[in-house]
Amino acid sequence: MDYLGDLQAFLPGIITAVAGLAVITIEALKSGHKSAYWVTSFSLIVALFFGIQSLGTPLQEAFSGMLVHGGIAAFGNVIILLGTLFCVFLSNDYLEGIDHNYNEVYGMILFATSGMICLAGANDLISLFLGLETMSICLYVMAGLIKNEKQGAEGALKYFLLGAFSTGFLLYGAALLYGATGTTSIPGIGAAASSDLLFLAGAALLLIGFLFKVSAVPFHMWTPDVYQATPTTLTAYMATASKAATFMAMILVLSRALPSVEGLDWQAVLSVVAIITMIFGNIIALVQDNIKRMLAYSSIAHAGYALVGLSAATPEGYSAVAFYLFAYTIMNVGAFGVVAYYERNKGLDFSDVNNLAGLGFKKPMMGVMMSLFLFSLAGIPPFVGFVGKYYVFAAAINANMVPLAIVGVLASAASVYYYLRVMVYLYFREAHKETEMIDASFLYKGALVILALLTVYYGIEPILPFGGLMELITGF
Amino acid sequence: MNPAILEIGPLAIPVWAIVLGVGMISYLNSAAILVYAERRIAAFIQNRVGPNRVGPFGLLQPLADVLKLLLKEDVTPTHGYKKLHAIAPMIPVITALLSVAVIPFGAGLYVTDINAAVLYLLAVASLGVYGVTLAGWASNSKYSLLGGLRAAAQMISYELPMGMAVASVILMTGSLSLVDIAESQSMWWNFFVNPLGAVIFIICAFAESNRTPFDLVEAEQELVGGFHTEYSSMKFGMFFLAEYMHVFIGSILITTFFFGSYHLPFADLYIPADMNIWLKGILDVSVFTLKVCFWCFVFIWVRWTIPRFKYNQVMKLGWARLLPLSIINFMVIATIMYFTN
Amino acid sequence: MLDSYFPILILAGIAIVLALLLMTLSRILGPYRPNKHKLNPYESGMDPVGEARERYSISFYLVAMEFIVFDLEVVFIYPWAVRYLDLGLGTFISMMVFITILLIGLLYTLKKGTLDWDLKTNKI
Amino acid sequence: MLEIDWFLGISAIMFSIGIIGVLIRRNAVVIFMCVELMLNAVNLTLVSFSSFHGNIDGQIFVFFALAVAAAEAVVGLAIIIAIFRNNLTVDVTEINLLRW
Amino acid sequence: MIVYLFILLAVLAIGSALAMVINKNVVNSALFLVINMVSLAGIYLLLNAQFLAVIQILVYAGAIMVLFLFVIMLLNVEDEEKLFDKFRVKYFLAFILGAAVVGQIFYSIAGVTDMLPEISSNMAEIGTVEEAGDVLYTKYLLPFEMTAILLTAAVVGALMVAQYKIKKG
Repeated sequence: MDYLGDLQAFLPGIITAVAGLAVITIEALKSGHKSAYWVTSFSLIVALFFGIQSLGTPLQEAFSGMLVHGGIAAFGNVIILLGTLFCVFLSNDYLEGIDHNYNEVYGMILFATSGMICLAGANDLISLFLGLETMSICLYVMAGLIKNEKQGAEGALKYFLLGAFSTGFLLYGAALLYGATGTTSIPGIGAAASSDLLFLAGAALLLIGFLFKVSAVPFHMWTPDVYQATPTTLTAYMATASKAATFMAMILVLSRALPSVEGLDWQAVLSVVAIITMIFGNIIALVQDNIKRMLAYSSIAHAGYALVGLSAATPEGYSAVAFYLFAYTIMNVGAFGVVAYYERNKGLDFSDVNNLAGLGFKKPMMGVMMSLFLFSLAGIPPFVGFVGKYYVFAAAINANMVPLAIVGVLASAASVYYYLRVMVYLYFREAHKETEMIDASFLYKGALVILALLTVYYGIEPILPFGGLMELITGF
Repeated sequence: MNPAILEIGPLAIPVWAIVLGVGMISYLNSAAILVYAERRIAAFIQNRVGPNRVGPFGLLQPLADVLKLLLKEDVTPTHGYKKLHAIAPMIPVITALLSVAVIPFGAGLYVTDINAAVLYLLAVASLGVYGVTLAGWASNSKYSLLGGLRAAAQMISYELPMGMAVASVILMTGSLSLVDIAESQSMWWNFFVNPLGAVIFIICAFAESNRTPFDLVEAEQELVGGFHTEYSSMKFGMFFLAEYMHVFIGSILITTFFFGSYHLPFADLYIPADMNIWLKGILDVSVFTLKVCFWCFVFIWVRWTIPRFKYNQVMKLGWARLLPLSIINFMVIATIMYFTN
Repeated sequence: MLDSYFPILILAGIAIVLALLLMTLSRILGPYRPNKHKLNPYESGMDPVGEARERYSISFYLVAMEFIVFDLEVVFIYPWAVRYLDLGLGTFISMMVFITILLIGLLYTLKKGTLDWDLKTNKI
Repeated sequence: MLEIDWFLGISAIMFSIGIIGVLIRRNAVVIFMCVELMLNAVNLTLVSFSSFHGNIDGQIFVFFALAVAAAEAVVGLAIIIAIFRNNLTVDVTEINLLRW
Repeated sequence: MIVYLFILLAVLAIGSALAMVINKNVVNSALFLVINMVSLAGIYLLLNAQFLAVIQILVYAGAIMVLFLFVIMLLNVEDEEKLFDKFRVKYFLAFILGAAVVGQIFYSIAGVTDMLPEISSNMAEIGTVEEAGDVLYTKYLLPFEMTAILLTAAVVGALMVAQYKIKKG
């Protein structure tokens, strides 16, 4: 075995895992020591550096076929690490503000990231399963972080029970696929694919497991409660990095393990799920007063848009999904970051949209930032959200799935209402009570500004003359 | 299953059946003998006489004990779960008996040789935890429940260093079969090459049997009788039986893993390979029995000389000392073995 | 292969029968004259106070949790211990890494008061 | 002799019993035990396929599934303890969970 | 002989699974699950997976279920008074779903039984410790190390969730 090559292939994952262990050791020896946070940020930056460096290398196998690296998997790593890095920046201040700044949280984030990297590059059902579970278990813990209040533990229990339930389905699916083909390797399954019922049942159960993890509609019921119960910046982490990792794994599985065999029409299934998800997510989001629940339903809807790209099942569609995940990660982390800032202020419950009234002018920078991210989430040009949606719908149309694209565009248009509603409250309503607003720290603001810049930059990048990100992705 | 067949005249009896029968009888009798031995030795240590009324030298005392237990009233406390209360004492006896299957008593004298015998022993031992936990739960008494939980926590805590100590033996044998482990000690006993592992294993065997200095479960001053406070009659007798069977098994395992099983020290040097099979069998079994008797004696000796620990001391010893120590011992031996081969 | 497990089956059968036998013997031979005070749970001669099934320190849970982890470690170590001499340096190092990671977890839990039965944070 | 569909049949029935248990029981601990039952059923499927295909991958998969089940048990029961501390119950209908 | 053994174990497994689901008492449920796991270990033996059979007992019955029992006893979880007190849509849906899964899987299995091979003849060697050791640390190195991370994360996380944190400052 080529151990050095394997280490290099999984380098970002190894760096995060080792950093996680270091954080745990620091916490064990010196409880509450600040260095844990710096170790976390530094390791994530280093891992991101290596991740970016491996962009553009061809897709290769490592760890005797357990893992792929390079290609689209490398891009997945970059998205995950980017999302994680910004979440960590935002978390430090936010958790300090709500008195929950435990070092273990960083350890959990790092372990989860390591699991995500394993998941996003999984080339075997076993490594896929372990990566997914490492990620999920850390997320269950994060959901239960605020445990001295009822809500936190409830959210965690709900997330956990349903998550474990869906794990059963995913595992059963994997078992049946193994039974039908005699191998657990994803390309091996693709090569031995047949249209017998065992294979189809396995594929169906595996998809159910995946759809649960990305909170597509029939399997979404945990999302709003969990997102509401979790500390906001960690919600951002849950909503972006974990979804990105799961979608990346889905891309790898769908494109390589489930080729178009007769009788297995997962494209149709996925497009139906995508339609329901988009419609349902957007409609429920319209009536939400709690801004975190609103963002939760919006993230369900966004999973629907990404599923549109997946159901196109073309290389173009897969690259569109990858780009969409990138776009979604930066704008959603940003949006949650601003919400977290508002929420930290005591006096009023700022997760209620009514209480945001008039805050836009009071803290102009945060107001602008919030509007920018929400515009982007709504898919209004010239922000990155628009570009992402454009690619996804274009891929659907090119794959002769015009109705799907139309539903997507309509749903997206409907979503403008609830995003704008927040802005209306921010700018066009009178504040009913004067409250003191704290100042965000320099790092917090800096992270949000960088996210905003990225949102704008990648929104206009496709029309810039030099090579864009999308060309890079399609090159894989 | 041991393939060997013993032919006595017209009869052809498979060896495994004989070993099984003899092994089981000696397991069951061991308890009776140990009860008597314990009383006599305790009396000797404490400068008393001990039981000497029933039969010559009080030898029939265990029989009288059993008879007494059988004739006592069987009481289940109110609000206790009757069925669980009855099932609980059976579990430790059954699990104790199950371990007889994989132990070699002499060259070729074993019931069966399975591939994962060591893990089988650990698995069977880990099932024994249910007996004490359920006994505590079903009794509906504060002392019982706390005693049961304590006993269970203590048993699982000491299973780990035990497992790691055995792992360091497996490093040298390269097999999980007890027959192979016994056979590999014909020259060097494992105690000579791995003394730290042996010491850890012995301490864990003491703790697993829940006897002084580790008898926190029934620390009389705190918990009355521990998990069997509410037990009487033969139900209590079965816990009693299981305790002595655990002492016996502990001695057997110490002997098998670390003290050469049925081999004399450096047996290869002076035991001829072509020894008469009957002679060899008798030699093996008597060597084995002697070693086991010695370790049983040590168990009793320790019980009557060393005072009891505190509960948190016991747990700390298990988790913070023995477990890391056994793991480091394992790693060191693995490293030495790896780089000398 | 199944043959070698056959004696264990027999043994289990005998053990269960034996245990049941002892149980029934005492049922038959012993007297049975229950009364209210005899059936009360023991509490040093007093009438029992409160519920027996109280709630205790979660240290019991924490110990069992660490036990699971190291039980799995043992399970993963045994096949390695059987084969490691034939498998090369990479395998050797990877097992050492595995053990070290779990030891860090153990260090953490011990430092956080797993074994401290009276710790305030360990109350339910 | 034994045929594979017998084993798969048992496994499927156990899996369904697990599903039904998750859906009808109200005690969070029991619901979790039903999930463990489901995982067990899957393990049986994996082992029987492994046995019939004659390769060990399925058994190794069970190994890791065991480890995952252990980790899930550890975290899940910790969450149940936390929720019990807040609500003094583990009845999911009283915690307003699982609104289907 | 083997067939009778199989039937015995299968009945035991399914019966204990059912009993676990319909028993009101939580401790009894847990014990039925233990019985289920032990009988599954027996079925593994019939499939020649001897190493896994022992592991199943050691890890599931000997460790995981002990943890369950501990938690049940520590929390003193009460019985569910009414399990089937009145007809609920939920129960109906649950049975429909369960039956659907069974039916679907039976259907898929029935469709392929002819294509699947007989029990492999080299299986007796495959289920041993040595075979597992050969692949576990070479081919499956990455999942193996991930397991360590997973377990450590689980321990740290569980400790964090289970302990009552006293607020800082």
